Amino acid sequence: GDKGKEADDNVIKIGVIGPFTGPAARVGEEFKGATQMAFEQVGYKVGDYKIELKWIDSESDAEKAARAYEQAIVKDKIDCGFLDWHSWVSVSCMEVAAKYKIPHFFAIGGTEIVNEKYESDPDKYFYWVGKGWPVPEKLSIAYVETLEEAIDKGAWKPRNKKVAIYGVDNDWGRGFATALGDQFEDAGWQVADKEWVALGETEFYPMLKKLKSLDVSVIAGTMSDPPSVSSFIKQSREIGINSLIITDGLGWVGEWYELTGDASNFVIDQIPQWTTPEAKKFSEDFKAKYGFEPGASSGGLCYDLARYMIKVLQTCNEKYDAIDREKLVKIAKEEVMTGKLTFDDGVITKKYQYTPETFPDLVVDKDHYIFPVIQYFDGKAKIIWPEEWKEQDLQIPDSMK
Amino acid sequence: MERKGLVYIRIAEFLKKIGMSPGGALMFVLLAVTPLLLQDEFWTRLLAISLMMGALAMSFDFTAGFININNFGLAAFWGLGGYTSAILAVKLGISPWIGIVVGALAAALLGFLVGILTLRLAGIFASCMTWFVALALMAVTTNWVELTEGSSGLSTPYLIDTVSNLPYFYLILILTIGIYIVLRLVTKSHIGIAFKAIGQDPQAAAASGINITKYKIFNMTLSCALAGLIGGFYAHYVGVLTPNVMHTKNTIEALAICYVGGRGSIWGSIISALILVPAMEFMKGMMELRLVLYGALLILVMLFYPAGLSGLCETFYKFISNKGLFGKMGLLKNVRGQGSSQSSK
Amino acid sequence: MGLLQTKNVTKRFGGLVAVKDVSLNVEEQQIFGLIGPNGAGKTTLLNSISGVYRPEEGKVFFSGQDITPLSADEICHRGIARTFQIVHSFPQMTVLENVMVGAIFGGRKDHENPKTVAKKMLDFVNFPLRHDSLAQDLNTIQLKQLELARALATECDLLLLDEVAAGLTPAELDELSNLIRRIRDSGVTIIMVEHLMKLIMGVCDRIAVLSFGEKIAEGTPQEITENEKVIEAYLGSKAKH
Amino acid sequence: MLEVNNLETGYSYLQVLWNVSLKVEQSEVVALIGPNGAGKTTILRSIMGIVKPWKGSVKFLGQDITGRQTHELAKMGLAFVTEDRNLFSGMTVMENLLMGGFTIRSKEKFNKTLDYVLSLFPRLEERKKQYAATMSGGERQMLAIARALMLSPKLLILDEPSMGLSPQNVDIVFDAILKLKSENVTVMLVEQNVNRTLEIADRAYVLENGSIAMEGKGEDMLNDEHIKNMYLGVA
Amino acid sequence: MDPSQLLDVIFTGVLRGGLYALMAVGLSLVFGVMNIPNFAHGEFYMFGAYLAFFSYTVFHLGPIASIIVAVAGAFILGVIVEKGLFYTLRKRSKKQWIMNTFLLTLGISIIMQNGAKMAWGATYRGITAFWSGSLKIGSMNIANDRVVGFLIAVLAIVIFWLFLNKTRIGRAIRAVSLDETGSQLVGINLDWIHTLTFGLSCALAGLAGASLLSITPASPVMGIGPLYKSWFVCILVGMGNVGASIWGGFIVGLLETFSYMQFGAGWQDAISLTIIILILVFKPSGLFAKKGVKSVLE
Ligand SMILES: Nc1ncnc2c1ncn2[C@@H]1O[C@H](COP(=O)(O)OP(=O)(O)OP(=O)(O)O)[C@@H](O)[C@H]1O
Ligand SMILES: Nc1ncnc2c1ncn2[C@@H]1O[C@H](COP(=O)(O)OP(=O)(O)OP(=O)(O)O)[C@@H](O)[C@H]1O
Ligand SMILES: [Mg+2]
Ligand SMILES: [Mg+2]
Repeated sequence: GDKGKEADDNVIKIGVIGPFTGPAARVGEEFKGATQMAFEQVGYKVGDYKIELKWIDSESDAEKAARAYEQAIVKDKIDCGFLDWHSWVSVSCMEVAAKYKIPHFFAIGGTEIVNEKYESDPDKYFYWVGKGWPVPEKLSIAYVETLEEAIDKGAWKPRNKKVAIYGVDNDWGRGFATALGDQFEDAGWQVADKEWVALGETEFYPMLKKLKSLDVSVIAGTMSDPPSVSSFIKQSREIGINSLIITDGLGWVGEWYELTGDASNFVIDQIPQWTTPEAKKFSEDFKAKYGFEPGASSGGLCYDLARYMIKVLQTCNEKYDAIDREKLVKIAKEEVMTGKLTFDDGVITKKYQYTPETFPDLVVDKDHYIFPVIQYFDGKAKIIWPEEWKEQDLQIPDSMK
Repeated sequence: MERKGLVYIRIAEFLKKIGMSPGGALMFVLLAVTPLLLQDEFWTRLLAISLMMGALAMSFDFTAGFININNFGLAAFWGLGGYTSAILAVKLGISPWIGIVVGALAAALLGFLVGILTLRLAGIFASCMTWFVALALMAVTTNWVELTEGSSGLSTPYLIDTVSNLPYFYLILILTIGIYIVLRLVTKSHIGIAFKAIGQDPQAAAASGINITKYKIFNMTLSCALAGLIGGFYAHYVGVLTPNVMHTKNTIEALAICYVGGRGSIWGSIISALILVPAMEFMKGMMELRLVLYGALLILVMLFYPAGLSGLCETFYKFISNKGLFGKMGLLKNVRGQGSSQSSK
Repeated sequence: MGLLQTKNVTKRFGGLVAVKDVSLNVEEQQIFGLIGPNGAGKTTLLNSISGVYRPEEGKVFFSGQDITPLSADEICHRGIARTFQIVHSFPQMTVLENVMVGAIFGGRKDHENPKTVAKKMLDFVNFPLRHDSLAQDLNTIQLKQLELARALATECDLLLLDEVAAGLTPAELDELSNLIRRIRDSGVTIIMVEHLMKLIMGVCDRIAVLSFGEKIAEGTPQEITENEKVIEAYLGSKAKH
Repeated sequence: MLEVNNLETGYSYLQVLWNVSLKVEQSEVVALIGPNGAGKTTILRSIMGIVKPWKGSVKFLGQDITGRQTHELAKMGLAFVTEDRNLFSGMTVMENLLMGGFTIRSKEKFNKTLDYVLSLFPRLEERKKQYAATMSGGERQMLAIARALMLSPKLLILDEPSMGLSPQNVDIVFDAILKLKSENVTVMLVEQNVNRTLEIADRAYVLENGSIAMEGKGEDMLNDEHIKNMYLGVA
Repeated sequence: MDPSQLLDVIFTGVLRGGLYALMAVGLSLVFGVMNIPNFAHGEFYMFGAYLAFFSYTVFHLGPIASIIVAVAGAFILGVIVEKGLFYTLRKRSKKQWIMNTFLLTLGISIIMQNGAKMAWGATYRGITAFWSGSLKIGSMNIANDRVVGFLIAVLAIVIFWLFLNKTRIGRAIRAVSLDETGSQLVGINLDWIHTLTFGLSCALAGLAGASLLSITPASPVMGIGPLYKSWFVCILVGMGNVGASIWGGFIVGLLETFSYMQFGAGWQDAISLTIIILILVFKPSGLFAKKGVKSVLE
């Protein structure tokens, strides 16, 4: 039905899905802050249209999210959807979007299961317009490249080519770490061990002792929650781990350095950085406004995607002189998916672009969507890859030389 | 007039036979037409989910309110039913309709085992045993990635190929009514008396000739089977399953619904689900405050009216009937009177 | 051979031998008294007969069949009912329902309507209150009556009574002895544990005396009162009966 | 010493006691008899503050103690042995006695009381280390009385102390009460063993249906026709 | 598993067990004395962590002072909760007490978790270390905080054990756990003991949260894990048995560490739970339960 248009004609309602309460509420808070900051910049206005944001609380639960989404569509009569977190939320909300033919832009639920669902019926699930986060393996390749480059250049002579993989035990951690392991293997490394860690685990002595005894050169993986990640880093130092440590996502949360202290020195991460002046400004503004530091890949990425969203609205307004649900679907089809409408003003990465080949994923490469690989020293991140952003070479701790 | 009265009595008698009071039947009829009147997908979905939670709370009540074991692991049986059905559909291509039944059987089997495990345990120990089994099951579901896709989630086929919520609503409505009737019939029969006797004093129950083992295991098995059945519905309604469905917080939701509804009544669970689930939905805008209020509600119920909604209704009914209000409506009193004395057992 | 026989029953709790090598033979339609000092093992013996405990050694025969390995509910089905020293009831059920439990689950399959049986039994024990009062509102004596009615409702052949008389006034005791005789006259064999000599001596056909788990004497009331061992171990020199 | 005036009380909506007044004087043994459910225990409970009186007052040593909390009364010297014994079943005999002396702060006094109590009940001395839970009914009753005596009470209230005891143990209990009497301990006693109770009681009250039906000297009562019929049974 | 590894496992298990024991002691105590299965125990742990965090970072108190503030704060909150809720319920009705109070604690837990989220946000509040540096023990370096945390736990447990066993009030607490009327009759103020007990239990939880702040930063949901673990312990050894829950803490700690090492981190819950379930099957009222004897301490 065409109920969406009975309301005020000059108001565009955007439903923003996020885990505003529940275990991932922290991410939800960043979503909220960053989205608001983006829309404040345009005064909640695109052309003659006023923008209204509707917060859709997923509570990190597939069913509750779908129900909330349905409510936003039926009751609040949103014109389009935006964002989300957790792949399972994506999967259940995709169905709702398809059912009501509501375009939903740039959801962050990134893992394979979302792609699978999309590919099972691209026409039906097209309304899930593009993922804001590509499948993990597309991103993680950068780590292997970084290390291989360093080895090639002689910056590092590893004592062996053994790697241990670890990951937080959820869709993200498993997807990412498995992909990373495969990439290491493809590059000729031996994966000596794989460890899955419960969300919120803070006790790593046994695991780290095991890794230490395996004598690997690299320990690589991801953990998404700050208590785990900070404990992991601290304890690996206490144990005296003599390997390079890759901890994807250490910098995801603003306060990481307060939690880990100098134990995080030499840790490698791949994360959007507050590199550019605009990025730094955003981070500072955010902190001033909401009282806590945003993480680059939740708050920061969300900020970029929100501005991309605004650009979509603006383009729609320019092209059709009107914004509504159907026109947004058209724009999605004609402009976003084709790669015509890109966003290259981001604070996190260079260029957000989709092509029919990559869709629903973004184009991931050095010129588009890529996060720099960095190494931490005294709470500061130094970019060590890619070449053109590089601030310094990969550093190896004395004990490993 | 006479004829009408007779018909009414006939209907009431039939309803009584299947364990329902006229009021209850009326309520279900009203529920059935509500979505048709509202014509609103959101409401339909909300009602479907409320019914589902109500049904889950009923199967919780079946153990908690009768044999006095609070099945803290209920969500895991719910999830087990869902996962079994989903895995059968995804890996073997078996129709979800069959899968749901198999899921219920799987949950029944585990329920049977847990029933055996809890045999020698009482009170909080039995509850914890079910809880531990549930946590272990959840851990296995999370870690057996080859089978369950672990926490990435398992994408499940839909039960009915439709975009509308209406068929699902009617399906869960039928399931709920079915579960309600089964549970009421069982608990009103001699078996129900055996359950209550076991729950209140196992030693005296055994001395009176009740085979505790048989009844306890039967209770757990049936309750878990029903939870598994509802789990199957859930899995093919939502379209994705993660091990999170087995999380204790889902048990707690069912438990809270059951307690607010009043233990040992079965019907209290449905009523309270139909109030609590929508209420929580509409308070969503209040963010955390909503959950704070939820907690406060639990506390208030426990402090001031631990018998819950059904207890409240019963007190109210007793009050009214003592005042003789129903006396003037002779017929009504007769039928209702029987219904209520049944439900107080 | 009597209705119930225990053969060398021994029950231990850890190091403590609560019942030691006790053999009894209870004839049909007998009122059999079991007395002994506190802690002598009377309750434990009743528990071993009724299936609450399984004796470590020895066997229990009922109507000639070995019932030692049976569980409490199976023993109840065979026709042994009991009351508890510390009363057990179903507090959230009504009086009638309490007794009905016995009638439904304890009785033979072809009994009459459980409700009728229950009502009959409540009247039989002269239960004083309304049948729809909740068990949790009863006092100890009423609970004991309730328990007795529930036990009788199972249509048992053998009834085990554990200190049903405790706390009764003499007048009430007379009533109780009449009741016990009436039960016996209805065809039920009774084993009763009691400390009140007046009652025991008055109604019992035969009495066994336990002390520290062992049977020290058995005989008619007359023989028991005169037994030196019993006087020493139990009755006390001041006993005046 | 203890004075109960016009006491009325009950449980939730059920009134059990109507206008009950009674008195216990220093060094007296006062018995309270009556049929089951008459409300004897309820009187004791209201004296001890376990049940709150609805009406009327309770005075102890001249102080109004109506509605005071139980533990305060214990400190004032009122010891109560309940029908249910209320022992600390997970503690040993010794620990139970130790808890009985909870209000005694002086070690010396405590030891003296303990010796006295153990001399009264030598059986407990033998069983010092046994858990209360594993003791038989008679042993538990002894322990309960002993624990109450550890308070060095000014008034000892006993609720059916001989219930469930073997004749020998009943003798022990009544001997103990006699001994207490000879040592001028004030005792208030509820018993079903009317005969023996009236033999040792200085005065007795008869409670019927929640009100006092009779009052008098112990010996007088023994010869009363009503009492004979109702409570002594046909001899 | 080679000997040195075994030693590590034992070491880690013991360190971990200290925390579990500390939490379980409080949980067990409240159940033993007041018959309350406290589902909000983890929230007092969380509360302690927040208090320590604010004392340390905002008010710049020293580590010990911060921990003391946390313990005192958790104690006071516990007292308020007891007086406000459990006391009220007890005066109203004691029917179905265990299950009703369970739901009550559930409500408290939901309120505290979400209240903390409202008050302090979902941000993690942690510190790098109270006492930086680490201690070398054998082949292992163990962070000072961990060692001190463990020592605090052991010390607290020992002091608490002595308190329960050797002091008058401690014995009164035990007596109340066994028979309420009986304790009143010997002159124990029941209400006072109940409030004290609940307060102490909360204080122990607060102590755990505070002393481990550098390992687990404060956040609204941080209490769930420790809550579950302390439940495992209590059920394993027998609910309400304070003395045994100390051993239970170490048993569960070791069990987990062992299955962690043998089967990988993900399986530790499944394995250790299975073992606990098996133990319960053979010892239904817990490892250390004595038949027919309910005891807070043995
Ligand atoms: N479950 C048990 N565990 C350990 N000991 C027990 C148990 N049950 C009974 N006992 C012990 O066994 C002995 C016999 O107890 P029993 O209850 O049979 O005595 P009784 O003759 O019935 O005494 P009373 O007349 O006081 O009721 C006592 O010493 C008692 O402490
Ligand atoms: N906790 C209670 N709740 C409700 N009613 C009670 C309670 N305790 C006792 N009653 C009722 O109060 C009345 C008086 O009981 P009470 O126990 O005082 O009698 P008693 O004279 O001590 O009898 P007995 O000789 O059996 O001990 C009884 O009718 C009883 O049913
Ligand atoms: Mg006995
Ligand atoms: Mg009494």
